[in-house]
Amino acid sequence: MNSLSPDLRGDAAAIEAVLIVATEPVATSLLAELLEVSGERVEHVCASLSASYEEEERGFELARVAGGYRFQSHPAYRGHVERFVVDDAPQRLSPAALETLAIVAYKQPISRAQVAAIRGVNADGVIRVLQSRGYVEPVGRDGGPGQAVLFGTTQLFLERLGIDSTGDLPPLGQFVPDVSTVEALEHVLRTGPVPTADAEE
Amino acid sequence: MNSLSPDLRGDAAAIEAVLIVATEPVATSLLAELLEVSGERVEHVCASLSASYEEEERGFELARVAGGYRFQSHPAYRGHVERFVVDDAPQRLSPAALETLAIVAYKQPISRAQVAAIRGVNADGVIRVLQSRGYVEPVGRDGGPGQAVLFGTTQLFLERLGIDSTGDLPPLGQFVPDVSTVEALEHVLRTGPVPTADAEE
Amino acid sequence: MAYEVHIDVFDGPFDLLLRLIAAQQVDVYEVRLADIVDAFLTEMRRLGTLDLELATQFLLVAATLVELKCRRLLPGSGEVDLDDDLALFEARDYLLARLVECKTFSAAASVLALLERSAQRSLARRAGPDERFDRCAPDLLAGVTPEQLAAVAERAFAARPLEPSYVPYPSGEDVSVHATIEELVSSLPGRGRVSFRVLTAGAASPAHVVACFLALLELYKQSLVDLEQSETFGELTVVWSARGPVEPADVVSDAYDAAELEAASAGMAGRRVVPRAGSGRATPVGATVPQRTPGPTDAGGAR
Repeated sequence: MNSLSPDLRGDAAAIEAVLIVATEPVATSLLAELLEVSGERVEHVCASLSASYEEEERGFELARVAGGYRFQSHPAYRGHVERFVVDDAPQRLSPAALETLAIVAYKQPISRAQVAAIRGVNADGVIRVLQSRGYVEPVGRDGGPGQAVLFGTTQLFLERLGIDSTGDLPPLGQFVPDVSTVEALEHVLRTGPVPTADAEE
Repeated sequence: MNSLSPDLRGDAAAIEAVLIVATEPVATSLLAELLEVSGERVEHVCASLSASYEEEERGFELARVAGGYRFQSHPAYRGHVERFVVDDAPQRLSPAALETLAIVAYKQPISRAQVAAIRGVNADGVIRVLQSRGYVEPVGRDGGPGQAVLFGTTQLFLERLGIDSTGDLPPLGQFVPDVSTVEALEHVLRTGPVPTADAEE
Repeated sequence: MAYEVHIDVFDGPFDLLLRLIAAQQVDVYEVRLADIVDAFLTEMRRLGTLDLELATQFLLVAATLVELKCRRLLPGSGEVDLDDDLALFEARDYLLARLVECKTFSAAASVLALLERSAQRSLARRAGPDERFDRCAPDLLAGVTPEQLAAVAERAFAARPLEPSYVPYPSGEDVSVHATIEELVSSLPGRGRVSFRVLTAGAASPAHVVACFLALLELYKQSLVDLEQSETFGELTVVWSARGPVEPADVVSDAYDAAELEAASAGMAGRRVVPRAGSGRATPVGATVPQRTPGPTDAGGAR
């Protein structure tokens, strides 16, 4: 890190590591906590880092948005990025993605594991796509031991579907089991029948 | 971009811009198309860029994975990243799953029956798990009467292992037990346990 | 280190017992396997740790003993003779090859685990384009109506169809007799005389050969093929003998559940041996009934 003063390098690299994996802007306070330094220090390091990227004519920049920091592409390479986004993006949602979106829309807030239990297959990749498209977002955490992230649909989702709220979604015609019922069902399917009073007859 | 030679800087920055918005490894060919340069040029620029990050002790690195390039956090900052990302760690694979994955990786395309023949036990369940995790997928059908489904490893498998292609796996020959081990096994099978050196003397 | 057994008829290393039995110096009839297994388990529990090497050796010898004893106990099987002894040695060669292969892949698996672990020290960037590029990303929901989404949701929430019950071959391969019958019905006519060996030359596994054989028996039963075999274990010749064209569905629906056939031909339940529910058809010797889901097809099926 040539253009950065040596006393900043360690903290700067740690911030780079965190921001490269972050999908949302990371608040100064959270960075401070992770690095065990003060908020002022974080701001100082980030400002220096940002200036060094600019000076080194990098293709990315360290931007301060919404009270936090994030990596984003440099405006100078907007053309490349636009072409990439247009070329590379699948033109329609895959059936798996649409199914997952429907599940999230009707069952929100819902965790990845609960979506997987309903779909019968792992849904992590699909949820990531939906999240990167801005159709679903984390809306909270489960109270349970794992504190699983719970997902819900976004404003963009409502706009694209042309409705005002998820309450405007058509009601489902049939009885829809709640998530725990589906999980119990899934468990039974995997491990064999659970003896119940009914089954005894 | 101090540590990069000036003739590479423009292309390097464009690659940085594209990769910073990518959600999965971007193929060399796609980068070449976006930059309107040759694939060799892309590989050359990426290799130089990757080396410069390493030299500059950045918190991120440019990795070549699954036939493309991606940004990822530097292993040195694993602690910070782990504290930051709480729930994203995919589940570890069981020994049985890993062994099956190894068989598929080295012997692909391969049918369930052929995997079972090597492992000595039914492999259907394990293959189903690997398939639902997205590490193996059907790649064709056997020509024989039963037309068995043949499996191969996926792009995600390469990403998960952080390798460019299955050709990067160490050659299988290096895992074959050495002659003395085989002889010892044979001895045990035919006549009972091998007499130890002490017992001989 | 060998495990020693102490039973009425023998006192010494376990594998020696096997060799004495093979040499007919101890009658396998007199050996109570349950006692041996109990004693071994007690010993294992006493040791507190599992010695994998010892346990594996024990399993190998015990399994061989079980096999010998089965042969001795089953009516019609003679004394353990030299052929069996040779077969035992062949089995061991096979076992050796398998052990070597197993060791190879478990070593390879540990390298995969290492790669996985080292790859996990880095985390990939997954952020995607920021909001400045929202307008270039095509609207993936274009044309999707709330009603369509509701329909997809209903399908997703609907109970998944239960898997049909099935009995896999011991090899673990699911092979469809239906599919094989269909294939034979379409390929045999006009082919003249063809040997079973030729028919199964491309078979992927022994299970496929068995499926082909079962399929031929079914066709034979329905007088669609003639089978000729001039001597025991001799070449088996197959001739298509049906008059007029035959539809695969006509053949299969008699022996197997038609719904299963549909599923199989749609590629959904392909490569499974599905005994017709309630047919009382015996499961193949040695086949195991796996843990499976309860379903309507179970009503009168396997017990």
